[in-house]
Amino acid sequence: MENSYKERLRGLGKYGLFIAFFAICLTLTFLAPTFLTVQNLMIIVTQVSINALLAFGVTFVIITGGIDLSVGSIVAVTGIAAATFAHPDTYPVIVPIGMGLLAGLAFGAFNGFIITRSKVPPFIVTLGTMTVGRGLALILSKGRPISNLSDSFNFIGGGKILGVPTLILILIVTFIICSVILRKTVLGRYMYAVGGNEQAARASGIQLSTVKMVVYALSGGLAALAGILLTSRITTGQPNAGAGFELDAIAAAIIGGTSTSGGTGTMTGTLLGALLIGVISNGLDLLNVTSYYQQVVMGVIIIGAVVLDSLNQSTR
Amino acid sequence: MENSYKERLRGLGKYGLFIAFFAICLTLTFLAPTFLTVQNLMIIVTQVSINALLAFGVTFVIITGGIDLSVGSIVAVTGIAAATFAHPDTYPVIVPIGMGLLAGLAFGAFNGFIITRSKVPPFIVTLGTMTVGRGLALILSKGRPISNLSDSFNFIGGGKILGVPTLILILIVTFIICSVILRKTVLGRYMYAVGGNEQAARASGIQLSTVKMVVYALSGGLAALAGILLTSRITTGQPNAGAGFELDAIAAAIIGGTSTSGGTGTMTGTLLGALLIGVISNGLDLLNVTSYYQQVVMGVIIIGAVVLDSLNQSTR
Amino acid sequence: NQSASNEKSGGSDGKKIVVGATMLSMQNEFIVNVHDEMAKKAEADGVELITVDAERSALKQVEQVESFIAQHVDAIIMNPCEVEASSPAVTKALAAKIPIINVNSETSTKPSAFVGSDDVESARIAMKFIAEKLNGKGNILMMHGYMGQAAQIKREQGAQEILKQYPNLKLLAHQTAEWDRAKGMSLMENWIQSFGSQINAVFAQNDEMGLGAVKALTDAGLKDKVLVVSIDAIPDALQAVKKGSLDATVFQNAEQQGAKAIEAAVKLAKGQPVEKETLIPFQLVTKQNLGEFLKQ
Amino acid sequence: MQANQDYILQVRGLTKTFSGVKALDNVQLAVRRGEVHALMGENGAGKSTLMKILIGLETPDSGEIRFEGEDLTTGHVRDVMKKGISMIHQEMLLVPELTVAQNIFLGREKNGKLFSWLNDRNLNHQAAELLKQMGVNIAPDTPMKRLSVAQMQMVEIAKAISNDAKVIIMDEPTSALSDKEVATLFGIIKDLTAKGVAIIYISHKMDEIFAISDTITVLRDGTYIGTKPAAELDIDTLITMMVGRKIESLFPSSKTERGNEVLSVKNLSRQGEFEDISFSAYAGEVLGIAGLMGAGRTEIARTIYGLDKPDSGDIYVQGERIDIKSPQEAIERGIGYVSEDRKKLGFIPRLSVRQNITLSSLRQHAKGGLLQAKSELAAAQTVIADLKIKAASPNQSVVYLSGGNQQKVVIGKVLLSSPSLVILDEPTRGIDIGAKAEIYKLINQLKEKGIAVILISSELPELLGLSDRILVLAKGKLTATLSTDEATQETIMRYAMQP
Ligand SMILES: Nc1ncnc2c1ncn2[C@@H]1O[C@H](COP(=O)(O)OP(=O)(O)OP(=O)(O)O)[C@@H](O)[C@H]1O
Ligand SMILES: Nc1ncnc2c1ncn2[C@@H]1O[C@H](COP(=O)(O)OP(=O)(O)OP(=O)(O)O)[C@@H](O)[C@H]1O
Ligand SMILES: [Mg+2]
Ligand SMILES: [Mg+2]
Repeated sequence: MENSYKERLRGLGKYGLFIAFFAICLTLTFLAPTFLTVQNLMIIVTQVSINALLAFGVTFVIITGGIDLSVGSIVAVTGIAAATFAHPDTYPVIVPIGMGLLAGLAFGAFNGFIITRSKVPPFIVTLGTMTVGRGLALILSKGRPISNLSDSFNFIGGGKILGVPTLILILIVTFIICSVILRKTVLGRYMYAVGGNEQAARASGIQLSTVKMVVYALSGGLAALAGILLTSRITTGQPNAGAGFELDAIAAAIIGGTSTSGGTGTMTGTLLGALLIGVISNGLDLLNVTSYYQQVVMGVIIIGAVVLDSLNQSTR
Repeated sequence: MENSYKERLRGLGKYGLFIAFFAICLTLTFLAPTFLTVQNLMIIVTQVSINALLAFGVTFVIITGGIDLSVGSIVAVTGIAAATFAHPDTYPVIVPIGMGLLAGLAFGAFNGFIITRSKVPPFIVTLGTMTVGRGLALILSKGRPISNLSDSFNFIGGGKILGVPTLILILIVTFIICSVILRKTVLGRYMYAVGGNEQAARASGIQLSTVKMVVYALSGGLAALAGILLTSRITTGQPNAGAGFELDAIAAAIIGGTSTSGGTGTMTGTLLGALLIGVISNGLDLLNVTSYYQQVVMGVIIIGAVVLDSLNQSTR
Repeated sequence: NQSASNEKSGGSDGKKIVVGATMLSMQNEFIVNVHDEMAKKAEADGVELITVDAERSALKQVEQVESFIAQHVDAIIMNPCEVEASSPAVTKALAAKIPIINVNSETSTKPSAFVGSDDVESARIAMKFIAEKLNGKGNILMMHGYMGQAAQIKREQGAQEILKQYPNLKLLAHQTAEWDRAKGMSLMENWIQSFGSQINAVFAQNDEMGLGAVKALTDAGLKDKVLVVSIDAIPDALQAVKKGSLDATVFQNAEQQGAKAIEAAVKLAKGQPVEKETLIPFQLVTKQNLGEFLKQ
Repeated sequence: MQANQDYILQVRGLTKTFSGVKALDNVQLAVRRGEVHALMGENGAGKSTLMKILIGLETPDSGEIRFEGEDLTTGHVRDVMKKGISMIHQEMLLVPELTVAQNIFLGREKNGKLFSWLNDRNLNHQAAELLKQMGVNIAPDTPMKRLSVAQMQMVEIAKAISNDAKVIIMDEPTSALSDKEVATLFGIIKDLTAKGVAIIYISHKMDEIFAISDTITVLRDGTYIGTKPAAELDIDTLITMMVGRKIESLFPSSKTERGNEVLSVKNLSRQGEFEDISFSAYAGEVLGIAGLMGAGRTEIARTIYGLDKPDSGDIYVQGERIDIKSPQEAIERGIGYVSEDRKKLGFIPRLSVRQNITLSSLRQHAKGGLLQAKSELAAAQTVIADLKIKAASPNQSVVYLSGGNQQKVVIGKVLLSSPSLVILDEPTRGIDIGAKAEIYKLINQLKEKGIAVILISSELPELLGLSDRILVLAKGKLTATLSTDEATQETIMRYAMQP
């Protein structure tokens, strides 16, 4: 079916971004001999995975027309929650994972609750809970990292299965689940509807508050997953983990074509956005660009890639 | 005139927020004996002023339906630009001020240029220039603070005139100017129109690109003013000054009733938003709340204040 | 408000002394340790300690000192964010005739008293260790803290001083990991890709980044071949030194810094004389002398 | 209230207040099975509000709703729709990012259970079937945002009738349709009523009302005026019930001398929209443009006004060849445009009536960039008085005005920019009969003032009643230029349907 093929391509996101992405990769391959090695590519994906997980959650939220600034703090809270129960010879590894995920879901659901019950804009609600969350993480950890975690816990985010880092496997599975939710379930459809035209969604009998609650809880849950994996990867629960992650996650989503006004966006786009950021960052390190210039180059390339993407769209 | 009186009240912003603000002030007056002293109130306003200046600029931008994440970096760039020319016995004080403002206006105009010429969302453009700006500040300063500034320069943000800190005076003047721009000029009206319905504004003969360019340049200029004052106040140009300021500024605007979807907002609301944040932060210090709990309380009060405000609006 | 200030100001006439403290960042483990020692000592001496967190912002710090002045505290302890930018706070406190003590690091304006150590020295110690271990020859990588911050600038300065003395030590690359363990780990992973077996040593400007580097090197199976040294001697770092994964860290004495700062504040509040400068030396921590630090 | 078995839906004592303003005051309504029940009233009479309460989108302050004997007073949209009421919304509540099929079945996929699988192929299939039955040619997987207003309206209709409802509320379903689709809709309505479905029909087009309704209920300013069988009413009585006074003649004749050429368009083309269009508009003349939906009339207007760029061709204003790159330039050249989509291109919802009216001429009320409040207010008040705009105050927000009054605000804005040419694109869409008469009067006044008027309309009586010349478009091509004597509904339709 010609149409569904076209649609799938459109679903895949944006030619322009793909082109920009591959252009950057190609350039790096020429400039840095180690760029295009299996090992380096695995490292990039590993490094990208935490941001990508956050960005998936944020994509759900932005598609419904909301925003979630609290994800960075959720990373910290859930990391601390998990680390607290992850000391060797205390609980089985499922307990810290469960506690972390629970904390994240609860945090996200709380965001959703306030947003749906009051008329306060999501920006303010999640900015508030971002601050609250950071404070909670510091209180729970007394401002100190929680280390000495069990090997089984450290394996989740730091291990390898058949030579592939667990982070990559988890990223792939989560990506597929999130894609499916968005594209193949009623819930996903309703996210687009709520973000595309809230009044129309309401008039069609969609329960706005339920959809929003679920979406913020999902974002919290994914941030918790990211928090657990980060904690496991660096083998410490840190109260200041995830600071500033929210901006990176939102950036990945928007670079990937999710519109801040809601109603559009795909997981593939978001993944691509996250990979773009990761590739640039890795490439700049490989090319040994000095820190000051790294920031300039990073900013320029990101704007450039999105400009290219938008040019491409307008000529289509 | 009954009508214009009502309008003025509406212009003044939001009863609910006023009530919340005064409730908090009243509580603090009872809890902390030093809260309601002329000296402390002056300190609060002084402390609020930098954020308020940024928030004024951001308010312009958000009213037109945009966003500006680069203001924090502009603070750094312009601070460095000013400090470079502010050593004693080199240039008259007007030179560093002029250079700083020029740098800020240029930076903002560049934001506006990219945003109007490409279809890239302002979030990405200003996130990109935020990174670029930070890099520039580091490059220009070689990563080191620039100190040894002239007394006349240090007076701008650190002096007092008739016992009143210069920052307060500058804040008041800027507030009045920004209010007038927004409420009493053609430009201000166009900002509301562009943010309220961009297509209709265009069809009404408004040049979207001009309005946007001006708005981002204004935001850059105000950030430059903030950067110069900050530099003068701490008597040093710092490459990492202003990090994270963008979120505080946006928060002040949104707490003050500016809608992220554009088309609404007042300078009075924004000022009140900035003052609210400042009062809470000062009050928590006076009450000796430990820093971890401060964050929690801060988040809760801000959400609470805005919830109260929104309840108030819905019953009206 | 005259009465309010009278109530509080009389340290000598038996009323409780109030000390305001503004700390660089309460999210930094070492600073938290210094602060805890201050709190312990304050408790023991019957001093009321008001602590605020400057969150690494010099502007905020200046504002916090202004607030302390408005509250008429008896003495101020400042853990400066920046050499220059935190200086106005000192000037303001002195102008308000409130003694101000800098703890841990300096400002360009001289305070009433200084208790702490010189960050440049810590990096010299760390780099010197590397140079000696490598016999003055090899390839080094350096991880910076957040660019432009005082600690980053000074630690870089100390490291560069030593590097100049050893012409055969080559700085392969240096890059910021923003004091963060995860970022340090990612940076190290990328470096391993470009430099691989060329790397002989890594100097990280704090333990967090150092531990990140250790993790990345261990995962890549390179730890045995690469020396990693960092600064601060946080508990995790000491554990790593014990395990042998971190080769050395530099110990800064939080207990002494905290306690001595309170001591100075109390004396100054009472109008008694104090030492203008109390320098607390850094110590290199390796597997050999680990014992004394693990106890502390 | 006794449940009367004849009535499927009964409403009594319904009152609704919006921020102190009574939109509905003790209103009643009783709808029989299988009838077409027209709800009439001026703009702002409260028709849509009443319907939104029925469907569960607004909660009434007091009153009672009974549906098949059951209490539905505080029903939720979802439950109400399940019980068997559906609604075509006046504002066309559709999600632009979703496809046609996805919009049609939105909220009803798998009974709205969030965690169930979608089957878009199935949805597309069902939608295709439905659209074919309706005689509408739209691919079900087209994204909504690619559709023209008329096509969207057909989708909105499809959405409402796909619900197997017992009562279908149609709130101005034909406002964006041309005669052909209106006929299609009427066919659908006949089939539905034959099956016993009741239709509540709201429209400002009198001929439609008399063509299909069985019963007519009239509201005025939020109060109930009366219910009568359609057969017992004639147009004048109905208008008197609605407006409270008589309207003399809708199309007062107005003869003026045709002045000089204001606009001339030569060989204008835009890929896929229109081709090789040439015509002139003269001062003191109303030039009508007729055509079916999708004929490209709006696109020509947009191009002249600088909203779109032509691919080729020339535009002359007052004899001078010019390149209009933006609406701003068009306004400077004396061209005004009232869009067919007032929500999208007409007004700024959050600004007040005054601020909207003066938006295009704001610089005239400013000195050195500073607004002169008095001069601005005076200008706005003049327009409000001249156009008889019903607003609580000039400072009232436009969103709360009725559609007709919003339209007048947009026209007022264009007139204040003192144009020598005004393009009116469907200027009476969704506007009540009283307001229509006023707008017609206004058009004649413009003409008498020596302004050139281009009138694009799908209502042929309107075109015939007002125009001095009529252009007919078919599929983007100019097929005829008719004088008043030549133009009849039949000739126009003949040229409009030309291949
Ligand atoms: N959400 C709202 N807030 C305030 N006032 C409202 C709101 N919705 C409607 N109104 C007011 O209620 C009144 C009735 O409006 P309604 O939309 O029901 O009129 P209508 O009869 O459908 O008019 P039209 O024929 O123009 O569609 C109007 O005065 C309108 O301004
Ligand atoms: N956004 C769009 N994308 C693609 N095609 C469009 C779009 N808008 C309109 N069209 C198509 O352009 C053609 C003309 O549009 P339109 O229906 O507005 O013409 P019109 O003559 O003004 O008719 P009317 O005003 O009666 O609806 C139609 O075929 C329509 O489907
Ligand atoms: Mg209506
Ligand atoms: Mg049209």
